[in-house]
Amino acid sequence: MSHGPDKEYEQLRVSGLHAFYGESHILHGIDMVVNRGELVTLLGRNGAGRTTTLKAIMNMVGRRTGSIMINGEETMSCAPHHIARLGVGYCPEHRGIFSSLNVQENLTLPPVVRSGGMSLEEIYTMFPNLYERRFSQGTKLSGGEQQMLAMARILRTGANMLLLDEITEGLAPVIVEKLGEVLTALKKKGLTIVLVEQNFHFAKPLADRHYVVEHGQIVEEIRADELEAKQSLLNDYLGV
Amino acid sequence: MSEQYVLETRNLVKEFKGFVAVDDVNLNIRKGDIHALIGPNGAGKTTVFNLLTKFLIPTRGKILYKGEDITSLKSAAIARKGVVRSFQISAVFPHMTALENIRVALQTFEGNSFSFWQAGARLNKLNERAMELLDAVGLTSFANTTTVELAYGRKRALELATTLAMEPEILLLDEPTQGMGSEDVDRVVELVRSAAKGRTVLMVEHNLSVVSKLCDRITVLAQGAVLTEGDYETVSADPRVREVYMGSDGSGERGATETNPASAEAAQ
Amino acid sequence: MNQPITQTDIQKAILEQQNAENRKKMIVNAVLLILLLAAPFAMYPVFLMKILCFALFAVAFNLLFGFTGLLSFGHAAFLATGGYTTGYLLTNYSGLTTEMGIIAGTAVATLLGLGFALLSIRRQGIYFAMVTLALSQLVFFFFVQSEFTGGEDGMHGIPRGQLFGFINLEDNLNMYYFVLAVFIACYLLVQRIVNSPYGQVLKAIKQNEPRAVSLGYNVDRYKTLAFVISAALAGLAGSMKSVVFQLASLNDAHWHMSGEVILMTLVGGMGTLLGPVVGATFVVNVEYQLSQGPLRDWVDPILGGIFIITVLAFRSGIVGEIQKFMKKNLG
Amino acid sequence: EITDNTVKIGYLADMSGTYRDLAGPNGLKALEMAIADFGGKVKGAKIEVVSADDRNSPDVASSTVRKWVENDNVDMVSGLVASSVTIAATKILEESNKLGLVNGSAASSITNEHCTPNHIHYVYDTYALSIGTPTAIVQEGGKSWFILTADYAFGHAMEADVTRVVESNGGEIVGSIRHPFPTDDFSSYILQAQASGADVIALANAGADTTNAITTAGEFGVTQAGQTIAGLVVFLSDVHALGTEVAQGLQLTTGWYWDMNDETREWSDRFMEETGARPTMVHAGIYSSAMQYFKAVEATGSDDSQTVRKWMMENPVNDMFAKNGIVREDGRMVHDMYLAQVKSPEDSTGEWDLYDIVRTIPADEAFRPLSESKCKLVNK
Amino acid sequence: MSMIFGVPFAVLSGQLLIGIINGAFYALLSLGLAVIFGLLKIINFAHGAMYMLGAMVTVIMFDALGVNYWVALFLAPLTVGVFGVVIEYFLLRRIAGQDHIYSLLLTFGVALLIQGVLTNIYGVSGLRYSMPDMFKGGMNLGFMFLPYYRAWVIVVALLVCFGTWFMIEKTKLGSYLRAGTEDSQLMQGFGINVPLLVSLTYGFGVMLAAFAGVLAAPIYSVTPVMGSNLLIVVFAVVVIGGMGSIGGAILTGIAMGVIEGLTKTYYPEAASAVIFLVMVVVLMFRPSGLFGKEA
Ligand SMILES: Nc1ncnc2c1ncn2[C@@H]1O[C@H](COP(=O)(O)OP(=O)(O)OP(=O)(O)O)[C@@H](O)[C@H]1O
Ligand SMILES: Nc1ncnc2c1ncn2[C@@H]1O[C@H](COP(=O)(O)OP(=O)(O)OP(=O)(O)O)[C@@H](O)[C@H]1O
Ligand SMILES: CC(C)C[C@H](N)C(=O)O
Ligand SMILES: [Mg+2]
Ligand SMILES: [Mg+2]
Repeated sequence: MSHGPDKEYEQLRVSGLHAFYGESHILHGIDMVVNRGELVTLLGRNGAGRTTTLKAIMNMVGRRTGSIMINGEETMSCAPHHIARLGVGYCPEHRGIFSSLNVQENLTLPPVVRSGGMSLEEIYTMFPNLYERRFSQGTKLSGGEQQMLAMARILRTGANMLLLDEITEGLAPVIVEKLGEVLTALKKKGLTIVLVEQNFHFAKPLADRHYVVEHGQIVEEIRADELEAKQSLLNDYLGV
Repeated sequence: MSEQYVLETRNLVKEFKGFVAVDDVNLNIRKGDIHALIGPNGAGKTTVFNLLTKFLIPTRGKILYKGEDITSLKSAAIARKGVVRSFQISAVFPHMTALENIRVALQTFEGNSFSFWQAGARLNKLNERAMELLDAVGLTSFANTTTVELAYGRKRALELATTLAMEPEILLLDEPTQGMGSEDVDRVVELVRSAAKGRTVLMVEHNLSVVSKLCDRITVLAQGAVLTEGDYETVSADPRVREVYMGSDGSGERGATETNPASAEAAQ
Repeated sequence: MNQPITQTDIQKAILEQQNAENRKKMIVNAVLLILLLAAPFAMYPVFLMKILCFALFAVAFNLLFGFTGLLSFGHAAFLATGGYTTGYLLTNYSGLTTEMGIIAGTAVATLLGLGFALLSIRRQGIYFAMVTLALSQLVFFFFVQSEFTGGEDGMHGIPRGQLFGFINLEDNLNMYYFVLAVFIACYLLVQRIVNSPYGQVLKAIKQNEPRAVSLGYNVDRYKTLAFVISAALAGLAGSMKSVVFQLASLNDAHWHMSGEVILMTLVGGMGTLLGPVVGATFVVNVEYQLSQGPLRDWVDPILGGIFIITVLAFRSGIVGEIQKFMKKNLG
Repeated sequence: EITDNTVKIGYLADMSGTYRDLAGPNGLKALEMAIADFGGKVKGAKIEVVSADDRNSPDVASSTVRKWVENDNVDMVSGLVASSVTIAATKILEESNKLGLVNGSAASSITNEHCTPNHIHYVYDTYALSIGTPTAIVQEGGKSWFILTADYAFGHAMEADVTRVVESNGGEIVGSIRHPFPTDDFSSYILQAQASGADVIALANAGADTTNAITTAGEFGVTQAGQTIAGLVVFLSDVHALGTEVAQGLQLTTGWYWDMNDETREWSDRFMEETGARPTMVHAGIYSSAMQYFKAVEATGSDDSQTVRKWMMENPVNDMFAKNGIVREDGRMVHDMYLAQVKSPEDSTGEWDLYDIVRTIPADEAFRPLSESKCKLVNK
Repeated sequence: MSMIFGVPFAVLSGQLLIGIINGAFYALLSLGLAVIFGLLKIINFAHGAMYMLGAMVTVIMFDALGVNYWVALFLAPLTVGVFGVVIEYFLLRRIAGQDHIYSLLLTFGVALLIQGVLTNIYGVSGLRYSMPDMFKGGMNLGFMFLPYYRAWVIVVALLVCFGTWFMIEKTKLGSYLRAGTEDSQLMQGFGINVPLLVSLTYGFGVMLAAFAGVLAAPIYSVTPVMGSNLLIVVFAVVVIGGMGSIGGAILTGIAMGVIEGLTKTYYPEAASAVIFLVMVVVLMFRPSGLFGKEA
């Protein structure tokens, strides 16, 4: 692509999203918009509903109402596998490494949904640990290695919108740093990223905007350039 | 020499089908210390924990506890000696109340655990001590709540209380703050600090701000072997550690709080 | 702060709750007891005894499965061993009183249980189930081949004899009250075990075994004890059954019997005290009633249908579902 | 004299398992035919039937019969197929002094060491079966025998009876093998039997075991290689299942065959109308024994087991099932047996046209003489 | 003639060959069971019934429609497979994620139901199915007479086993299957239609059983209960091989056929017990079976 990504193109629009696990009502009307090439974070305390928001976008929660448009297409009635085929890559909170597959099989498992994904070599260069252990059983990796694998896996598929849940969890600081570089590069390539992070230190320099989630609702939207000004407000929300 | 160390490993090795996960590790944990084990992912930290508590069998090497060789003891026996671990994923008895969870631990010392003919009411005398422990971790009002219904952070607190009920001499904690928001992290730091009074703690932790606040001594593992050892200052200044673990800015911190390691040290 | 007061308050509340639960249990037990005492006047006593024997068998099984989390697929071995041993002794040694025969049968089943446990207790999950199945198949093979069991023909004409040498068990009512007494004693024992300090450990092991290990429990030993007690009670059920029916047969040793007790327990509600009793009553009744009526060719398919429905709609079993319902609607 | 003015009959048989087709639900039909033919009443007393599936389990049998006699006032139990069931049932009948008419069981021990004054063994037994086929085959020159035995009491009894007959006729048993009960795959045993080089391979088993063994023998070319298969306990339903193509030439002993004479054909036609199948010897026995029982009750005006049994011993059976069949004091009903051979497909004119009767074995030759009996009722 | 432990060499080799033939059946059946357990975590107690259905359908199709053996070889497993998909869709799907024991109970119920209904319709004496003409007869191997049909069974069963193993362990589809059973939700999130995959897998597993049933039809008596005794033996085979291990199920199946064959020669009474003895011994030393991954 010779010119930068079309910042005005609306990749994701969530409106009035409610979600339920059985009897319990978790999301109470989430509204958010993410444009192509943007990186936004969802911040909030434990249990605020950030993971649930991502899962709801993937149609992986019990029941949901409202509207979710991906690339302008309404997806409320789509099965999860259709949503993925729209170019959405999801990296779950609990990693989801498959123990019956070895590292390489895990890595090549998700079907390619679009062209332009990373090649296996690129991935191995980025995460040498994975290369070294590529024939081990997936779940025999250390906690952090599994986290790398979970992230690397969706970079292959060519998905152009990534939903990333706590990807720095349990990673050594060096690796976290490297992940930061990766995300920056992906952004440059025009990928849209929704990042759920506990580690604000990591998210801060990367994000264009931040949404603060509390009790299943978006309570605040903060642009990167407003961060200084709204720091104390943010600290309040995050209970710091 | 040995008296000053509660827990030592001598040339500890663990191989998985030819892959050396722990390579000739000599750990010396001083009595009363909070000792951290840090290192890059896959360095072998969890494996060392598993070896110490016999969830894995060492390929070679020795484990000494207060000078005594415990390499051949089984998990349960090691726990009864006072070496007790917590788990990376929360480990509670989900369908018991918080109080019952603690009583299971306290019961170990009652010597009536095989008494299938005794009335359950016998255990009521443990309630007092159990409540004290729940209180210590701020769970008093959840005593009668079934554990599955507790929030994640509270489960971890309960687990810690259960572990403390064992009156451990040495406490092994594997990433106690993993998956917690900054609020909970601070709570756990306090918990560990108070739990550590009069005991020894060995913990694995990636959150360097926690490490810097809590730990007296740090061992850095890399590729299964000990890279260096020392206090936070020394270790964090080591260029090799910065390279393999901490990264360029060296702070390696998490959470929204920007804590200055130096001031944390001073606070102790 | 007045935290100590809060603590004792909570403690009191907990004790109070325990007592309330105990009272509830007492009432249920009392009602059941009255029903059981009166039952032989309304129903055919031998049939009632059959139910009681199977109920005891299911209770024994449930101690292991429902309360310890170990699925044994070989419990028929104990039922049969108890039955054959008692039958053999009572038939061949006329000097023995009935209760001595029963005690001996139970003892042999207990020993066999210990043997099973030593060989199987370290296996996990489905492998545990399969080792117990395999061992019980070997026991089955032994019984088929042994002369003393009468092989396929079974062991017939076991004398009921005299209890303590003077109560005539040929009389169905005497026999019934004897069986009932043994059943109640065992039921209370299991109730006690489940709530005992030991029972707490079993519960812990069932819910999170590695954690129990890390708290210093040698779980294999606890499991072994549970297995042995369960085998003993199953053996006792078999011994009683052989005396009631004056017959011991391969039926009791067949793997179908091991399967049947699983079904009884699940249909009644595993992990509840009363569940296996209700389940055994239900299954024995259904099999019996159907085999009498016009649907008798359809016993198997109907049972099959019942299991399907149980699994799909009443997964916690009859008692389990009632408990759930009560919790929901009566607080 | 007739208790509560009803004659209550219990029909106990395998309704769902291995022996379903040779007795089973159709046996109940045969029993009902007898009641209808008798007019539904004896001496003004109503005849009632209860029935149950014994599931081939002595356990079920014992509890069912116990309940019938203790609780439901059943006077007579008919059916009784598997030996284990029969032994269990007759033990209880003896205790409560009721009557059993054993129509399906084979083990000759039922009127030998297991005899009781409370039952009659009606149709056939292992002794009678071993007289027919083995004698004929040995006499035709089949001198060396290899026996495949179902590894349980009935098979053992059969094996012992056959061995005696073969040896007394100058034949020789060159080997035997006991297979688990039941067995699906006989290839290994057939192979061993083939390797033994015996003239005759005898099947001391029943039901599915027999049909399986015969099918496998066919596949392995046993008969082409010159060996003879001798089925010892073969029912019409088995042959029907095997088909004439596989079973042709098979020699067997039977107590009765539907196509022997007009009387048998007349009754079988009625049976076929009711059930859609031709009767086995067990079905016929159930009918015949029930009729004889009703006659006894009518004649004596009592349903007391000893009175009835005494009458039945004094009055020979003369009906479509047997001519001059006599009930002995050990409870054995002795009557003529028949040696039959399965027709070839070309000779068979219909689905159920299966046997040629080769020889009649006279009653006094067919059954174990009282002089050899170990039954406690026989005073020597 | 040379003897081995009192048994002529020729007889012994014959028994070995018979053992391999039976082993091929075990392999086919345990393979289906292992696929279903390994991939779906369902303990399929209806497996014996599906084997029986394969044979019954073959016979019924022949009697009613004159469908010949070769067509039945495809059509019968297909019919049973579709039936399996229906069962998966309406019953098993509802208990996905529950404890194993429920799938065991449910499928056991299904087996009882199918067996009971068919018993009431067809009786248990066995239906007749004649050997296809081209398989009549056999070859003399010197030490034994090998019916052509048995030879065919070995060849085709091994081919099917190998094909299945290859598909599951070595192809992309196989890796989807393996992964889908661990976390089906996540697999869906990757864009894979997991529910369909699960239905098809169950259908495929029971198809293997039904295929064995068709192979069995000409040589065993076809009855509604023909599968019920086989069931636990096949379970034993799967456990010895290591639950969920596809290759393990195949190799163990054949090995057990041989061991059973040898037992039938030396101590026939124990033939039905020997597999369980082997199982106890194997699990003593290898807690997760011969080829099982550690738990
Ligand atoms: N499967 C479930 N069933 C019922 N409740 C659930 C389930 N998963 C999550 N919840 C509840 O939903 C709420 C929101 O959870 P969510 O995982 O979205 O939080 P989060 O913001 O991602 O927090 P965290 O930092 O813990 O990951 C919590 O209260 C949680 O207890
Ligand atoms: N059971 C096993 N089999 C094979 N390899 C294993 C096994 N357990 C761990 N490993 C390997 O051993 C190495 C050390 O793992 P370990 O879990 O101890 O790392 P760690 O230091 O705890 O890392 P992290 O910080 O990421 O949790 C890793 O490379 C891992 O892949
Ligand atoms: C031929 C069979 C119906 C006989 C039965 N096997 C018996 O035990 O007597
Ligand atoms: Mg989350
Ligand atoms: Mg780790």
